[in-house]
Amino acid sequence: MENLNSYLIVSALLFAIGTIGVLTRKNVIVMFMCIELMLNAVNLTFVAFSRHLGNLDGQVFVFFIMTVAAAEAAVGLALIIAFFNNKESIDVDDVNLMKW
Amino acid sequence: MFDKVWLIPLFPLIGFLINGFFGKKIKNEAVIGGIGTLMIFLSFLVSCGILMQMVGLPPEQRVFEKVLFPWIHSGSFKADMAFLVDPLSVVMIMVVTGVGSLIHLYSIGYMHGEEGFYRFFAYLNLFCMSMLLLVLGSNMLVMFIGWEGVGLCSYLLIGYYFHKKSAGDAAKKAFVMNRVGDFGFLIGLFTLYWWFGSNHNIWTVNFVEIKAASHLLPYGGVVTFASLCFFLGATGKSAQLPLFTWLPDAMEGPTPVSALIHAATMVTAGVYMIGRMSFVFVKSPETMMVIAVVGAATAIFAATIGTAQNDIKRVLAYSTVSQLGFMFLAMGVGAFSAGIFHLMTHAFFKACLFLGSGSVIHAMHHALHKIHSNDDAQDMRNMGGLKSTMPITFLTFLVSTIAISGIPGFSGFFSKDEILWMAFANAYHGNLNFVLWGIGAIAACFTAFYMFRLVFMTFFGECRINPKAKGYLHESPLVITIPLMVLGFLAVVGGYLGMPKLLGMLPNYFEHWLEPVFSLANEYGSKYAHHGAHPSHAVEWGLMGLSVVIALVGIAIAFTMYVRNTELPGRFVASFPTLHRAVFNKWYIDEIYDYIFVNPCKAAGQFLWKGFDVIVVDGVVNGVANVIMGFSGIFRYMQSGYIYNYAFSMVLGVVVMLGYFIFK
Amino acid sequence: MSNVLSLTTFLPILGVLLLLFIPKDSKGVLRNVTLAVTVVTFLVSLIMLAGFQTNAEFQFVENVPWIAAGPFMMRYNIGIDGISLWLVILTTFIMPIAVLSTFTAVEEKVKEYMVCLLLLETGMLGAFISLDLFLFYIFWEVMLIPMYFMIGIWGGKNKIYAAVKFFIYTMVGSLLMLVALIFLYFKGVEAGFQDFGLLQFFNLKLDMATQIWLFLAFAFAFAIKVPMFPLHTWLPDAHTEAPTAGSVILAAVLLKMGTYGYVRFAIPLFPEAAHKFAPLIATLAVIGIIYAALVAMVQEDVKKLVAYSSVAHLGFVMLGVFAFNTEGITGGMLQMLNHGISTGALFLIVGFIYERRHTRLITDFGGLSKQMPIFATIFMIVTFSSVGLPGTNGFVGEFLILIGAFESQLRWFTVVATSGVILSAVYMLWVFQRVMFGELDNPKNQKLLDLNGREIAIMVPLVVMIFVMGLYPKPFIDKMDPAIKKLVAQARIAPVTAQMIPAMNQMQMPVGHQGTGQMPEANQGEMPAGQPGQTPPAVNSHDAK
Amino acid sequence: METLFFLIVSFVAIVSAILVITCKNPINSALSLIMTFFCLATYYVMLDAPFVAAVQVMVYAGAIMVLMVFTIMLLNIRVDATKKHSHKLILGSIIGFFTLINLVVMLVKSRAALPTGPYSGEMIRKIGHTELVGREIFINFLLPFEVTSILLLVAIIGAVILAKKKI
Repeated sequence: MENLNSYLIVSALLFAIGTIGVLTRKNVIVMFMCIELMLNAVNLTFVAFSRHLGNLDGQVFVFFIMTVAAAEAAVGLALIIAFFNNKESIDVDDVNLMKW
Repeated sequence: MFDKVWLIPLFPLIGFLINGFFGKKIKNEAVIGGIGTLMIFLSFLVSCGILMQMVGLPPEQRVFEKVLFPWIHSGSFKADMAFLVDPLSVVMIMVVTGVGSLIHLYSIGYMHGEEGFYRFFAYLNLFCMSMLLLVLGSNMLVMFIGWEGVGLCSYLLIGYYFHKKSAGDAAKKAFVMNRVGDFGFLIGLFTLYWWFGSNHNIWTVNFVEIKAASHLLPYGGVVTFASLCFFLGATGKSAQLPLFTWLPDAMEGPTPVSALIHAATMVTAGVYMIGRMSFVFVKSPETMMVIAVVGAATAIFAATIGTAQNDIKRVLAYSTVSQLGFMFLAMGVGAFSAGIFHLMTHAFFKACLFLGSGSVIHAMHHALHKIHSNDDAQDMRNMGGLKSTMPITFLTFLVSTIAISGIPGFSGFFSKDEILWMAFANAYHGNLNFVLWGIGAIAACFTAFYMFRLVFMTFFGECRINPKAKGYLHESPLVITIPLMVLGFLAVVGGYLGMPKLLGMLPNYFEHWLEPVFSLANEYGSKYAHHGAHPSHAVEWGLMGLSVVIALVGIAIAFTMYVRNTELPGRFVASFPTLHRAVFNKWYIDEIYDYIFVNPCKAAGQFLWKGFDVIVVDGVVNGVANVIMGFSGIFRYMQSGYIYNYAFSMVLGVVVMLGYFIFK
Repeated sequence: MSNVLSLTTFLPILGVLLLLFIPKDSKGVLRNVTLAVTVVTFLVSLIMLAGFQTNAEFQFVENVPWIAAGPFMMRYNIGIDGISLWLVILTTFIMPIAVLSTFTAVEEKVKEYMVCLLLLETGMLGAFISLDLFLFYIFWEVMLIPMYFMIGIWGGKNKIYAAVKFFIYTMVGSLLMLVALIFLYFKGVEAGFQDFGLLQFFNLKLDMATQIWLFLAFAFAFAIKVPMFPLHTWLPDAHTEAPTAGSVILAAVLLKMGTYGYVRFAIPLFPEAAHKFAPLIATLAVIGIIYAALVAMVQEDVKKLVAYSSVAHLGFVMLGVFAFNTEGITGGMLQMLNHGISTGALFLIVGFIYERRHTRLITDFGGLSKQMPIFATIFMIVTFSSVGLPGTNGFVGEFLILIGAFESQLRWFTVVATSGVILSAVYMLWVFQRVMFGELDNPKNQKLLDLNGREIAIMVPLVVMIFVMGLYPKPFIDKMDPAIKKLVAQARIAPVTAQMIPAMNQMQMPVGHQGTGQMPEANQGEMPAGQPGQTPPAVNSHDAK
Repeated sequence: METLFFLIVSFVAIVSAILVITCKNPINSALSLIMTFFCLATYYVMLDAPFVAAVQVMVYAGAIMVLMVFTIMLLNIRVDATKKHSHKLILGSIIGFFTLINLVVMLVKSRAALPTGPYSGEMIRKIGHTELVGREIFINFLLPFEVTSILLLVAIIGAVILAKKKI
């Protein structure tokens, strides 16, 4: 059984990759996916700790994170579609109305 | 009758209110004029009553104070609306109400046909009220009400023809100059009040109380400062040397105004004030010296300008300034009663002269108006030969001119000669009295010269008026000539009231009458006046004779130049062009004042406003605003609207914080 | 009867509620209702005046706990004494006149304008009567908002700039005051006080250093409001842009807030600091007088000229207040009332000709006195009241200020200030002459019609007050005298060591001197030629205690 | 043997994660993301959490990624536009790198607490993971469970309103 640290290192790696993906990619959907990736990295840490600590709270929490991720995905994609309808592109640079 | 004294200023006030509010509706000139004249005449009657009652009393009981109501009481400062009746103020109210009534009567005729008739009489009554308040005031504050009140009325009356810009300017100039004098008056008042209060715990502005405490005043020191300030106030009001330029311009107003205000009453306020506070002035030898010197200087200075003027009223204006110089000279040498006596006689003959000139101008204006020519009705050059057409005016004018020139037998001689003699005899200022007497004598000579020059140019020789208008010249109506005759009579008789003791025919009632008022001052004065040998009678006779000769010389010069061969003045002017031009332009005093005071004030105002206010203060305020705007400009880029910027800064924030906590 | 004060203050608010029910476009009803409300407020304040006993205590006091927020305890503590009585009466007296003057001036958004006016009245009254420092601060701010709107919405050309400038100027000052207020509160808590009550702070002894800082904070806030010399540039802009009624109230009452602040808060709370800064403030006041007079002389816009003239007048008031003796402060208080009346009247007059000609430039006028004689007489009377001619109200206040200041150690300041009297005559008469005298050449001027009934009704009470206060100021002075004597006692720092002067002379002592026994600081008078007379050891206020 | 298998799975997970962010075509990145999800599922199994693994596969791989792919297809996005924000790339990666360092250091330095919970590895295998998790959810975490259901409801309504042109 691998000890806890190796799982944590893997989740850290995944999380970092997810962050880089969010910051560098221009395509909104890919950014979306990277966010999903980051969430999963966190799930991994949760499960790893719950296994290590021996209580299941971590895993219950994983379920909640999943529901949130699902909700977020739904709303996010709806947004992307709505945005696409009036902007004809999903390039993140075109989303520049969010200012005073 | 004494406690009825408050009626005197009340009547003109009622006249002012009636004419002021209902004048426009009454419209009938006779009624308006009647009300105005009646009111001042009632005051005259009350004054006569008071005079009669006072004559009956022994000298020491001749002081009566009537308090009407408490005016300003705050902390230790007490000022009531109170009147003081004593020989000096009785003389003044007699002069003011007497001459005032005659002038009111005269104005009914003179102002006939003017559209602002009711306004004129309202202001004239208001003026009389203010002058009476000034004269009757028992404390410096009530006197100050009258002081500024007459300034206001002279502003209103000079600016009577308000559609004329020159009249407006003259009125403003008069008021501002008076205001400069009031500034001095106020500072003097404060100094006296403060000094008495802080040193002797006597917090008072009341004349009687100050007189009682005047022995505490030191010689010189604070009294010099206070009396000099008061003297500044007097020069402002009585048009003495530094502040006299407003009087000649004040001739813009109608002639009765010039007669009443700028000859008989208002301008004498300064002399009266020095008389009223003689016990303060006399306590400082330096101020007495200044008063005497300024008086003499003004006398000679104004006399020189008077010789070169062509406007009949301007000549009389300068003559007034010069005669006031004489009065101040008398006050300066401690001859207070002589000064007041000259004030009274001057009021008579100068009022008569002004009214006479008024009737001439009235006739000239009437004639020129008929032929619609716009020659100047006041310019002597197109007058002449009016002797035959206006006999009464001519006669009264001649009598007053003789009086003012100081020919024996007429009032001017007694009062002016008394002043010259006192200037010589009262050794207040050491050997300065020779100089003072000399200047006085020369000024008297000039006076005789320009007065007779005026008479010869207007009444003698051939008539230089526009030929077509000659037919319309005729004597002024009775309502104008009656006051002339009365004043002419007074000009002659007035002098016998104060016959100098030397001539001995009549006792010097006037000096005796004012003796109690000035006794304290003379007593203080005698302390420091070094007692040189009191000049003998022979010297007095000699000087009197000399002054008569000087007057006759003046008249002779005028006669030769303006009657015998009339081109002499032309040649004289040709030979001294610059001198003539300087004298004609009033030694450029007005231009100098503009250059020293008026323009710098305007420039300072402009500079302060545009420079300081707009650039400095607003600059600072707007500057701060712009700096803040600048900063906000920079921060604006933080909110670019691109999502990744926000994400980027969020993650950056997290990383930095984590890093801080981990590596701390 | 006891809560007549609250009634007077909050009656306008009831008026506002009433106005809300009136439809927007029935302008006539709106105006008359507002007029009725302000007149009723004035009557109620007259009842209060009648019930006012002439003594030094605060009367009609209402003290009710109000807010208890954390460490702070605020009470609704109001009351008036001699000093604030007349300012309240002035406010309620001016308001109906101001409302009457807007009948034709403001046409659009009349309802909001009337609401602003009534709110303004409550703010002002509240500030004058509040004895709780925090309550005073709240009313001080409440006052700003309606005024800001009146300038900002119904103003002239660059009204926004003027409104914002006015608001920021006063706001900056009042923030400083708030800081000082809270600091003072905590100083009070140390000494065992529980709330912001003003009276207890009077006998709170503070050391010199804190006094200086607190005094500076308060003084700065009030100096902006007065306005004192360097901080006055908001006034001309605010006045030129404000509508007539707005600038009348701004001149008549809002400016008095500053001087009232000094008299009520700055001087009694921090006497030593007040004495220390007296020469500085006197210098600023005198500069203000001369500076404003000179600048007023060259103005082209009549309203700006009148604005600068009120800067000069208030310079006089400050000089009087900082003389720390009865005459000076009485003169200052009187001059506040006079300035309210005469400058209020001047602004109304400017408003009349502005309504007729829609221009304020002096050059556009000329020779009006033939065309509008009644207007000419009223304008002349008000000009002479503003110049301070004896017999009018201006003179009484000015004279007392000058004589009070001359007695105190501000002697040389007074001499310079008195020259302000000349300058004020110059610029007022110059504008009077350029507007009224001269040829009636401008065709537009020839068609101007004289004042109608309403306008005369506006001016008559003011002209009457000018003469009443000028000729018989005794009732005004008597009502405020005890309060001022108490203030002078508070403001006197070191007990007067000089023994009373025994030099009684034989002349009967003018009655009343011994009685009051009030001995103003007999200070070393450095007259030009020295002073041989025996003077008591001078209480020199400059050497720090 | 165990660690070898772990290493292989980790390697595959990392590579597919990198692929997600590097390949041009969104479809490819979607597929590589699904691959990552599968690796994670195997992790969960290795950590004795088979139920979580199952749910992970169903929810993420099944539902969310399908939705993603569906959106990509719907909006038929071609290959990424060529305009590259070079500065974004460098900056992004630097920040990412720092995040990594932070996390790793933090995780390594922090001493994990001692096992306290009652559920040891073999107990889960004995009773069955799903039953245990189910008991856990419906006993201690009932309220959060209900709240998440509301959350989902809101998300559904939101998505419908946002996406439809006119309601």
